[in-house]
Amino acid sequence: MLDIKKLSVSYGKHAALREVDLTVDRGEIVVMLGANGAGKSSLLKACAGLVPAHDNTRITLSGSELTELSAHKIVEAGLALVPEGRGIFGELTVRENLALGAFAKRARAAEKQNLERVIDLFPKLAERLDQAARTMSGGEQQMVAIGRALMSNPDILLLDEPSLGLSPIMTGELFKALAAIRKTGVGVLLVEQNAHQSLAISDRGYLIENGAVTGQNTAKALQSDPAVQKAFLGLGAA
Amino acid sequence: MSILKPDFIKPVGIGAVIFAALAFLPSLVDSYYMSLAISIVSFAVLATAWSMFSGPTRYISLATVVFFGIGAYTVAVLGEVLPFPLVLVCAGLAGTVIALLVGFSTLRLAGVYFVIFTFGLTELVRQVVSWYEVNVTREMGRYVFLDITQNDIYWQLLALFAVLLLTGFILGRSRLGFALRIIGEDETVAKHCGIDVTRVKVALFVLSALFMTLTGAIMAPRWTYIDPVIAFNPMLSFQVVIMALLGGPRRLLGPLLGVVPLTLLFEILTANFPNHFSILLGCVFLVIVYLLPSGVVGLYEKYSAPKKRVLATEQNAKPGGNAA
Amino acid sequence: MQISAKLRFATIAAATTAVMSTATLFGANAQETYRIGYAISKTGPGAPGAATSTIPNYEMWVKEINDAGGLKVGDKQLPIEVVEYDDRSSSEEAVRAIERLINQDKVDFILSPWGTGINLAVAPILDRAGYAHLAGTAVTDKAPQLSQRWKNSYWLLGTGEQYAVGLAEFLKGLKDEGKINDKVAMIAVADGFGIELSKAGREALEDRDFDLVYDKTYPLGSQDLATIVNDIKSLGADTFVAFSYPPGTLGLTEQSRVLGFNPKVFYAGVGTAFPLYKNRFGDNAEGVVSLGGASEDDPKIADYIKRHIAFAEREPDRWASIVNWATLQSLQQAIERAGTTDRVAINAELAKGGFDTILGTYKPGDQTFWQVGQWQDGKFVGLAPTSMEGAAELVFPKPEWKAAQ
Amino acid sequence: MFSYAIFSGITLGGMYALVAMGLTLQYGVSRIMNLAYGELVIVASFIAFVFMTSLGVNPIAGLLIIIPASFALNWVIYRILLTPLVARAKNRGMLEVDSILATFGLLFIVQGVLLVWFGGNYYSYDFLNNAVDIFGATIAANRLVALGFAVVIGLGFYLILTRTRMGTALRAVAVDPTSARLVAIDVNFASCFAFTLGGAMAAVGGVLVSMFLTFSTSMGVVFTMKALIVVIMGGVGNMLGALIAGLILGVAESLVATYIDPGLTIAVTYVIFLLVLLIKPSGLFGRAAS
Amino acid sequence: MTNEILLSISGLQKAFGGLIAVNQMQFDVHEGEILGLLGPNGSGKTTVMNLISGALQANEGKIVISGKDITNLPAHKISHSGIARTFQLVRVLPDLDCVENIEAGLAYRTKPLWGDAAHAAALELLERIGLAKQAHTPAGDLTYIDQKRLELGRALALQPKLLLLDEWLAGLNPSELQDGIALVRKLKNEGLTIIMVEHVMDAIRSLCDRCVVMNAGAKIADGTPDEVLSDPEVVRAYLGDSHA
Repeated sequence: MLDIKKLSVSYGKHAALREVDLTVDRGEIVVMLGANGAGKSSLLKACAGLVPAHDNTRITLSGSELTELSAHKIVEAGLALVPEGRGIFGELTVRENLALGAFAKRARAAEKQNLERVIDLFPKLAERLDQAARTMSGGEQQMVAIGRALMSNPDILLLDEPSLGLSPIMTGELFKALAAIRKTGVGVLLVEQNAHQSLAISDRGYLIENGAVTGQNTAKALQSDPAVQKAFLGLGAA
Repeated sequence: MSILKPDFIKPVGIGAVIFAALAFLPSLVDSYYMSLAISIVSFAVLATAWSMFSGPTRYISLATVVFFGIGAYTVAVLGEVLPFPLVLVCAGLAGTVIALLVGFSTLRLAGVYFVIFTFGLTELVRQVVSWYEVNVTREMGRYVFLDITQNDIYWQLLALFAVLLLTGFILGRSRLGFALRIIGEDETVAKHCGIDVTRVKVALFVLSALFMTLTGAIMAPRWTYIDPVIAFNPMLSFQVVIMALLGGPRRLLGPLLGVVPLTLLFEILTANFPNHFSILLGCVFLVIVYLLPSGVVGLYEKYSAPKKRVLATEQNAKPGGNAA
Repeated sequence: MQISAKLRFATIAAATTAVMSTATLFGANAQETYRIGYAISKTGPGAPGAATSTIPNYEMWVKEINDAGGLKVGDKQLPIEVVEYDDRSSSEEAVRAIERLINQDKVDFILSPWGTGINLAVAPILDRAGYAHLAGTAVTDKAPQLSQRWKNSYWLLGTGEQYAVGLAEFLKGLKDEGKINDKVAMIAVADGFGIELSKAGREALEDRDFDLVYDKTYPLGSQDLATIVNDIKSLGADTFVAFSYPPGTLGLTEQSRVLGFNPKVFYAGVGTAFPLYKNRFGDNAEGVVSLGGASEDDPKIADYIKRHIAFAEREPDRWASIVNWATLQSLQQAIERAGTTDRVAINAELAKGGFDTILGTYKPGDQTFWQVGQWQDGKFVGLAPTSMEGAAELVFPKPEWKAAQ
Repeated sequence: MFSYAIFSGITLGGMYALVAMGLTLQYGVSRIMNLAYGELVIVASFIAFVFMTSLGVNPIAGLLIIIPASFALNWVIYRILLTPLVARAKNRGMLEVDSILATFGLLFIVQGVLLVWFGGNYYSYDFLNNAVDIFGATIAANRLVALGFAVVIGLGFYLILTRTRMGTALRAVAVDPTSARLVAIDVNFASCFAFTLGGAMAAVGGVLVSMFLTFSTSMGVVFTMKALIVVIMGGVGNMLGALIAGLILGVAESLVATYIDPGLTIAVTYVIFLLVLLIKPSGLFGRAAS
Repeated sequence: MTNEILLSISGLQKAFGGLIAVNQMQFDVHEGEILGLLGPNGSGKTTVMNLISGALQANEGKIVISGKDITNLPAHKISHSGIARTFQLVRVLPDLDCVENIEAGLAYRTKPLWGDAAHAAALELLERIGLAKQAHTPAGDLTYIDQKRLELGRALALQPKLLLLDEWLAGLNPSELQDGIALVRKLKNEGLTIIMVEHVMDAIRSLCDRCVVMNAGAKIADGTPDEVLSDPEVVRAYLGDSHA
């Protein structure tokens, strides 16, 4: 469904991504693993139209071209990003944040159902709807961010380190929610430091080093790959 | 201090020769060119002094005329009471005291809040001075009859500029100046290197204000009549900022590169298009903003740099995200 | 329409200046014209005042002379060429512009800038270069000393004290006649002019046993004076005195009308004698007292007003404009009498006086002008000094405000 | 006396708020620190003057033409003058500095054009100047109209911004433009729209204040400064904040004029403003510095 | 290793708005040891580092170094009492060259160096951290790892008693990591006391004498690396259920 071909991104002279190929299918969770500064966030941002990609890059979603679109049109095309640091509107209430999620025309008709779905997924938000988003705890803010992305009725959901700042329990809940989202047919592309838990719920994974894909496999295979264990699951040996 | 080294003596020597040569200007040109020279030198002092503080710290201050005006007004009040050198000392003291007050109370404001604050300060000082004069001294609009000629003013300004450049030059090689550069690069790092950031900033703010005050004091006898509207004309602050930004506030001689062309440009426009000065000035200004990437765009990058670091701080301070 | 005419004139003026400055560049200067220069506040806070009282007079004067074939100096008659600058209401700009006129443009004569501060700033320079300085828009208590200090300078709008004393004396007359009570409410703009006048006014009124029931200032730039009027309204003063600038003058008048504050003597100014005031308030201007005045019965003045309207498409103000015009007439006659552009000779003629102007036989510096005037039937007539020729009778008490529109 | 001071303060404050609300939109949402704002206010004042004196159209009716015209003018200004700056700005800080410099140039151009057309003189006209008695105070009708507009616009926009989808989107752009793009908001369009709307509000303010203030070509900066103070005091981008900050300043001025000294009215404005900045730099109703 | 206590933290509390980031933290650091500060993302490790270095002000609690109370002193005073740090996201002075970056650390410490002396000392220090060749390169042009080195060099220039390393080894590739570990060990052998926040388990195991583990702002374990990494609570909170 999401098909990335030869994605390259540079900041000035510094090349953040070099010719990365990557795909995510309907109802699939794909995780990207890699060290700090490997280029994972740049990949997500490029897909969402927040940073420009090189000319020969092709990004398509269900066959339709995303490459040259501006960020707001990409959302209309069905791709939603939960950025690193969440990017919620702290001054606005939870309800307003979620309502803005449905700003895309594609989502307006189904706004009510989507809201119910998000509340089902994160029941805690129900009691906080009229609270300013910034006054909530990190975990709850993360819920708002994911909920807002889901409100746009996306075909594919991109998440940048969603477990950052979450307690392990919260992280567990989050990953359960992602599994539930997958069931609705949404494709999920995940950047995570928490390799263990993310691989546990993922279908496939990519390894990214210094801006290039250095390996990809099913999540199961990666979990038992000694090289991956050494690089990302250092504890596995314990 | 490496005062006797060639890399100190040479630039200072060259500077001394240039300034000595400039001191003979009055015998070469007529008094129109002298008044133009006074304009250039006074803006050179103001823009350089402004840059001394605002260049490294990236604080855009519109308070220039507060200090300039305090200087001018001190002369208006004391000009006929005390000998002129003593008046200059008093002006310097007044400027220093106000700068200390302002510095300690406002340097925690950042960005546009600092800009607007300094602008508001101009208005406030003007109003307070007016009110004081009206209600306490009942003397509004003061006359300054001093036997100070245009050439005297020029020489004084020239000397002040020389002292300012020398101060800036020494500062650039001093620990204080180095501290200011570090603060400009990254205030957090500066603190963790053991720099008392507040004191350094206030010290530089005061130093810069002192030169502005003295400029005002030296210029004042030129106008015979001084009231708060004349002394605290906010346009001056804007002009200084624009000249300094155009020239480059992060090098000692940078502001001069903005002062000379802009003063001459203002002069040409004023002289040739008295009825369309505003329109042309505005157009020239827009052209500078849009088409001078080396002059202005480079500056934006410098001025935008601290913002990125603010973000970095926020990330550093996770969780909470309230670090800025 | 008014605006298009203004536009046309400005464009022509700009084109002329541009052509002239190019001309100077190429040194085409074989004395085919007399060069007259001035620097004036075309922009900035001084612009409205200059545009009202000074600029139209200068332009009209030049045009009339050139239409008549030029300025007569000795046996030569040459057109006047104007070099004009904008001092942007800044003393420093004015100083430089005057230096430019003297040293670069080498003009034959210089007309004075607008406003007290700027006239004072350029006075030493004009004095040093020997130019006559006829300051028609400067009100300063130091006027006598200044004329002493700079021999060829004339401070023609008098001192604040003259106006204040003139007013106090006039009011005393009314009080003595039992027409008004001894209560006066006074407000002044916190600027040089307002403070000088209110200071002198305070003394003069108290000397004449008036009771100042209100004596405050308002800051320059403040336009909302409703609270002040409301305060004063309840104090029972028969006389209201505002030493204000035009925006304040208009604001105070309007608020007084809205609040129904109608003292027997309503004095406000500067600005009351401006055409703006009459246009703005129409019949409600009737009976308002201010500084300045003009004997419109005097054919010379009536003719001047008519020409001014024809030229500038609006009336002149009835205070500084008239003085300005008289100084221009004096200057012209002094030049013609001297028969040379030599400044020493012209200055000597100016010092002699005896020029035939709209203010009668005139000697600059002799301060013959109206201190108190009043709107009567759409004319701003002079009231005091009562000894002056053509002094009108006060309309008393001030008529009731009429409802707007 | 007290009720009069309060009421005349409220009308004065309403005027401040009226003039400031457009700027708070422009600065809050579009991040354009528009130094030419006051000049555009004055332009509208002059147009109202021409309407009234030359065409005999009353200013309120004139709004029907002036609002769409100013909308178009500001749209053009944004598209031609500011879009290149928005495009090249790498972050909001850069755009702020850029827009300060560019609109400073614009200020001179607008002022220069006004000067050529209208000269430096004072202008004033007479409209709706009859006295109205209200709550024991006598106020000119035109001031009440201006106050009414301020309240209607302030509350109206408050409701639009908080209750409608488009309004919420504008606030989202103000809070975080990058995230706004992630929820399908066309940030460029929203910024342009907010700027234009702000410009139209400046025009409304200009028309209304021209009914009771004397104005001249060089007075724009006075409005810009007053508006900036109100905007920053009320919290950038906060319409209700601007309304309340404006009213506070107006009432404070009026009380000081009545009970202390009219000579301190402008000083007190700045004292209040500077105190607010020092105590709560983000303004009375602003969010924490971000 | 001596047993003298260099740094003592007790009852440390820090809240951001309603969120309590650090909750009643207390631990001691002995002279000459390397203390690992571990915990899941967002557990408050960096906040503790910021509180010690004075980048943030504590709401409650006490921080004492060498018997001197430094709680809530401004950062520059804390640096004068012998604490230097690196930052989670590397912070060099990008427009200054390497020598100047080091001089920044030399010029304002308790015994400041300036002029020629500072220049010589800076070159010496650059030699020590392996950046001698880049002495006059602007710091912004250095590679990521070299910037990390430079930042460490600047911290060392302050001649600290206690060095705070906040994920200094993060983002290094395996061979760089070995270099980095060797460098830190060398510093320890020279007698420096170090607190390091780190996720790289290899480094923790080979360098740390002792580890303090945090979760949700509070301390949940304190002991040798082996002890804490086998503590069931640590495993549950930090390492995740799959390790239980």
